[in-house]
Amino acid sequence: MPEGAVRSVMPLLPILFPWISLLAIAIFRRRALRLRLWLCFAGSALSFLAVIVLLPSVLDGKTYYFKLASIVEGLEISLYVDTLGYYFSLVLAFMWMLCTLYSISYIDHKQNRYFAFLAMCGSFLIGAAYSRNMFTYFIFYEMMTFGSYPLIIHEETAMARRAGYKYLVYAIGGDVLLFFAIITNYFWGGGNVNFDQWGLPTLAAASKAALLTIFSSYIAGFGVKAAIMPLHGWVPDAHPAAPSPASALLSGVILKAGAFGIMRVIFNLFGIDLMKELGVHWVVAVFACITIVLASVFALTQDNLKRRLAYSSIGQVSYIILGLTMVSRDGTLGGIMQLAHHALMKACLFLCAGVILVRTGKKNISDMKGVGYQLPVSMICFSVCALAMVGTPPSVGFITKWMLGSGAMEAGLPVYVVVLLVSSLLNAAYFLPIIYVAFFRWEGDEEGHHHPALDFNSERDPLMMVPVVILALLVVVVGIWVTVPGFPLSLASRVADLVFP
Amino acid sequence: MSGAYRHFPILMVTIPFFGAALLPFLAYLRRKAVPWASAFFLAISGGLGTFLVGKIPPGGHLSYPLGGWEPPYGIELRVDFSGYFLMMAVAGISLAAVIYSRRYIEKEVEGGRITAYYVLFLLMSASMMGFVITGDVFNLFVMMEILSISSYALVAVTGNRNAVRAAFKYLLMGAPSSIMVLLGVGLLYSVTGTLNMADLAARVGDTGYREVLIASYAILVLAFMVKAAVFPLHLWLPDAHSIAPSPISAMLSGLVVAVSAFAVARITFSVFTVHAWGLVGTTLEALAVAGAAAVLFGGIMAIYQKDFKMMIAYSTISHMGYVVLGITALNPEGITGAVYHILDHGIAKACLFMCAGNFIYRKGFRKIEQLKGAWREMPWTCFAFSLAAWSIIGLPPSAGFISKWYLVYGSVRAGKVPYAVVLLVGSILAAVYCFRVVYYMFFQPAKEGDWGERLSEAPASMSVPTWALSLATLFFGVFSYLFLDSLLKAAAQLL
Amino acid sequence: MNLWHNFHYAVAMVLFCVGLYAVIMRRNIIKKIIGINIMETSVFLFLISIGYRKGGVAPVHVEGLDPSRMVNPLPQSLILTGIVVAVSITALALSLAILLYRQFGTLDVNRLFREEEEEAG
Amino acid sequence: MKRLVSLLFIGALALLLLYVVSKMPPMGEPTNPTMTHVVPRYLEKSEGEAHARNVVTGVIINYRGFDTLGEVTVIYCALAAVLAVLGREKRGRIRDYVELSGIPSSVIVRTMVALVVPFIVLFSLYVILHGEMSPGGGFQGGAVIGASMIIFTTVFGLHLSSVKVPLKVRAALEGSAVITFFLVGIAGILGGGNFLAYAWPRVSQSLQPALVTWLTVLVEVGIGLGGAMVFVSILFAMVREEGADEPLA
Repeated sequence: MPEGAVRSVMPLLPILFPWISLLAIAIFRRRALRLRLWLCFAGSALSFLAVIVLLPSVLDGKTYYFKLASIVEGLEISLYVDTLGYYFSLVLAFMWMLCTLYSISYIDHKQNRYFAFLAMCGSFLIGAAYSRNMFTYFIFYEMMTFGSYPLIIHEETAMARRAGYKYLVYAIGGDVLLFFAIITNYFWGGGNVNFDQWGLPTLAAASKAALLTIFSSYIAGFGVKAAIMPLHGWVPDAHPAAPSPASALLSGVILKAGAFGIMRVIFNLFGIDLMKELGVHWVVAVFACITIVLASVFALTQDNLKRRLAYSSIGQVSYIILGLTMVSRDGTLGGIMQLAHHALMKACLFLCAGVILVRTGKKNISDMKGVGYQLPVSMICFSVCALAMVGTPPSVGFITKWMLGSGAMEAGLPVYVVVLLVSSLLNAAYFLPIIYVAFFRWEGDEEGHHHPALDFNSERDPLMMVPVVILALLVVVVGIWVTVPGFPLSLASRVADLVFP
Repeated sequence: MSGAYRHFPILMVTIPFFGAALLPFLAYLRRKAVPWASAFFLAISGGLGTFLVGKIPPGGHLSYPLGGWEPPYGIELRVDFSGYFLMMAVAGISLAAVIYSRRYIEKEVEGGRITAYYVLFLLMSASMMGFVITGDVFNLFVMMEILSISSYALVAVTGNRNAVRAAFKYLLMGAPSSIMVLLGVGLLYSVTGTLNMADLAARVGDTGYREVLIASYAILVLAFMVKAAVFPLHLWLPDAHSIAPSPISAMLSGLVVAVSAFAVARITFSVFTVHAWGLVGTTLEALAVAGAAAVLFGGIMAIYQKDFKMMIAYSTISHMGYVVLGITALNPEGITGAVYHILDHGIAKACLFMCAGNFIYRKGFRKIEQLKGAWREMPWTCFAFSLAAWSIIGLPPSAGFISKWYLVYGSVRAGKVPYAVVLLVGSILAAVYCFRVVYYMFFQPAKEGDWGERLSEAPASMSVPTWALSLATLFFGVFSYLFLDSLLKAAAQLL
Repeated sequence: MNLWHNFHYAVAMVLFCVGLYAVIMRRNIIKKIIGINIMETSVFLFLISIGYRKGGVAPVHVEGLDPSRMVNPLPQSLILTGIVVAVSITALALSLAILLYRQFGTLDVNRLFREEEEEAG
Repeated sequence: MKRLVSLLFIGALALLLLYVVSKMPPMGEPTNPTMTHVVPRYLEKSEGEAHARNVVTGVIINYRGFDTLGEVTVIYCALAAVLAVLGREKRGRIRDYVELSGIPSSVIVRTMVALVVPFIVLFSLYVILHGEMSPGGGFQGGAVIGASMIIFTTVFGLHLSSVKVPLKVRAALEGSAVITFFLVGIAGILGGGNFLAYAWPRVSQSLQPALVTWLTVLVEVGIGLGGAMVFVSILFAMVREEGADEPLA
């Protein structure tokens, strides 16, 4: 049992609540569609509630612990709520709730399969967030990985199948690497892969070659999920193929599961000091930089909106990795905050893309002339988030970039600031045209027609609009009142204080 | 009666023998009762086994001298935890398979042979139980012969020409290997003067005849490699396992080859103990290489199969490689992984073959292509298949994950990282061939006329065992902690 | 030289290889079965020779016989079991051969397997 | 090519085995491990412990009784295997192949066989019952009965022999070896000892020799009967094959 932790079933509740959805699906099967779907939402909402009630005590520095099973000495399946895990679970439970709500009206066929797997993935992800050790994390992570396959190929088009195939290939490869990493870590770490401490003391005794093997396997294994180039191949295919709420989750949360794993590796298993001593963090950082720049360049060339967003996600997730490998307090803080901030922005963007797709049937940016007049609310939300992505204050995007930049200076590496600036420029270069096309072009504009009137009729569906608006508001609100307890900064700075005492 | 549980292991072995002997007469009186009676005898056997829970001292064993003759003079049963564990696995899987058999066999096997089928089935299960717990090398041979003869015949029981040919091929490779076991036992006996495993272990170390010991070990390992279908000697397996009736495929693939692999562990750890490893090192190295080759070969071949059961059969070759690699890691983790893998592979493989049997029973489909869109008609079978495939790949939280963890960990601990990599590549291959089928079943539209919309699951007596096994893969994954500690202790005891 | 002294064993081993040769190389199924039997017999011979004792007598207690002069009874009892096993395998193998002959009209392994290939192709 | 490789392989194997043989303990020496370790007890005490004058019988039935239980199971298994492959005759169908078996033979042969067979059976009973004190025993006797049936069937045909040993009898007795052995084993447990204990601890010391002797005889008879029936059934299954009475797939 980790030191100072309270034994409690609280961590188990958010993992169990989503299973209400499965129960509902199993009971009703073909009847009461609406009720069934609302019960699914209730499951995810309860899960979020169960997470949020822990907030005050987590802010007080309490930790919770719950043992599910102990396989052998030192290898147990157990849950452990520390600040970092709680932070991730808070983000993902919230996202999950909103996306489930959105899905109710978005998904129009095979609801049972979709919602069952959606709920299962949510449950597994919270389990992963609350894992006490790498072994448990891997179990939940892997179940989540394969559980999200049906979400990706939900449309069952040829493109979706291809994307699903690619996803599986990458996922299996990554998981095998990860498995290898955990086993070698378990062996050289003296039978311990727990997250209780900030750096395994036993690991320091291992040989450098062993440490390098472990570290690189971990990074490569999680790197597949976190889409570090050149392991990003599945992302640009999976996002456009999946239904929009699923893309939002993929980008907002599932990609983060990889980044979160890397956090656990760097903070809890290796520890900042050992990683510094190993001296390979800069290699990872270089990969992250390359990813940040290249992904933005690729994004420029995409005409498919969701594909462009997917490339954008690849770049943005690498911000997290970059922040972690800067080895400075502010950089780490920025990386951790990016996890939540990017989730808010990108989920909103994808949900907007979903609204566009459903209401106008348009996928490509070049077709979206005047879409801002057809769907004003969504496009305004979209614009807010897009500007936030670019890094315009006051928004969450700005906070992240500021922190990362300050971290780079703190680490004495201004070159990272340059990378961030270049990336911001590129972000602007691929996001602003979308806004431009949506609001400043319309059918017949070249012939001198006046722009069409704003049309609110298409946006009557509250199930879809409420999540979009909430997310867009949060992007601004969190960006302004940064220090409110419970917002990312409060939790992230606690983690950063622990990592850099 | 306190202490009566001492007798249970031998009763578990002999009650099905007894039952098998009663069956022909029962069949003469009332043929319909035969399947039920067989299930009854196996159930008694398994039921007795459950009384032994907690009775085996951790890290120790129950010794049962038959006829009361103390070990080197009489035959001894040595029930350590891994033996008990496998015995229960045999009992459980056999029970599921025998219940499954009733409807399936009615369809595939012609009436006059059904009794013989059940007789052989009981003998096969019981001899496997005897095989894993016996403490005497000659008795090992006898049990292995009952096992082999019954499995040769069960492959051919349909009388179909391909089946007979496959059975003959099996016999042609199996019989010489049986003789080799006898030869190996003879060589061992000639330099030690004893047949009891514990006694042999004590005497092997300090007898002077090095060459004879090396030869006997090599011969025994080679012979058991044939029975366990380890890579270059696997030729009989794909035909035999894919052509046999499905419940028999389940038994053969899930248990028969696996207990033969376990025999290698028995010979290595209980007879040629740690002290004699100087003698057997080279053979073990060769065995490990063969195992690694088997993992890759079996996996790759499985990917290219068109026939559903053939694919599962090749997958067995791959998984026997896993077991061998676990044994040759020569540390408690590796052995634990191997034993646990025998269990979970047995359950999952039996389940896969039963799923295949369900398709054959309902539709006569054998090709993987024909499974496209199968879930519309047979959703439960498809789900069961997916769960079992989950375990075969080794994904958490199934039992396959636990054994894969220990196998890989054992290899890493033994400093044999390349073998760890091979094991992982093996699981990638498994993912490829399993996901293809799962993908066809769930995500592909059915070909015209293959599958309709109406639900047509296999009858309950076939679906229930299938489901029981597929859930068991989850059970042994989630509750693996109940067994692993004892298994690790038992394995440490062996070393 | 031990090999000369142990010529019983040596003969058994040679027989073993002869049997193996027949099993591997002979094309006729019946001859293969005979090969299996030769292998079995060679092992029996080997085991019985292990139990031999110079100047020994049958292990049956008779008035005035010193037990230490008897040959080793253990291999004999093992062989009894072995023989039964051998008979069983032979019986099964012959039954399979009968069935194969009835279904394929040949006992030639090559022809059996050629047909298999044709069926596959 | 394949031939050459196989020959080379077998030759190499033979040389290896011969090398191993040359390193084995010299044959027949009283100092060999086989002579000094376990066996002396069998030789010296079997009369007192196993109550069998024939040490081989003592070892088979008593010391290593479980092997023999396995052995009778193997032979029973062989029968089941043969029947699984070839199938058993159907009840009441036996008359259909009356004309199909039996080699045409002269009166002399028929008369001789008819005369000799009862004596062979009688001899087999002697072999079975006397196995306890002289070479012989259940299997040997059973095999002799089987042989007598082979002769009988060859000469008189399957129909007549299956009237002499009808299906009913065979179905009941085929398993008798396993059943007897199992029951004797259980009796050992009930008698307070382990499975297959012949000298039941619950019985007074003075009665034990007789008990062991009679149980040994019982087991031998069981093995003899069961073995004989198994041989006969295998024979019938194979002979019947000549005129298959049912179509096969």
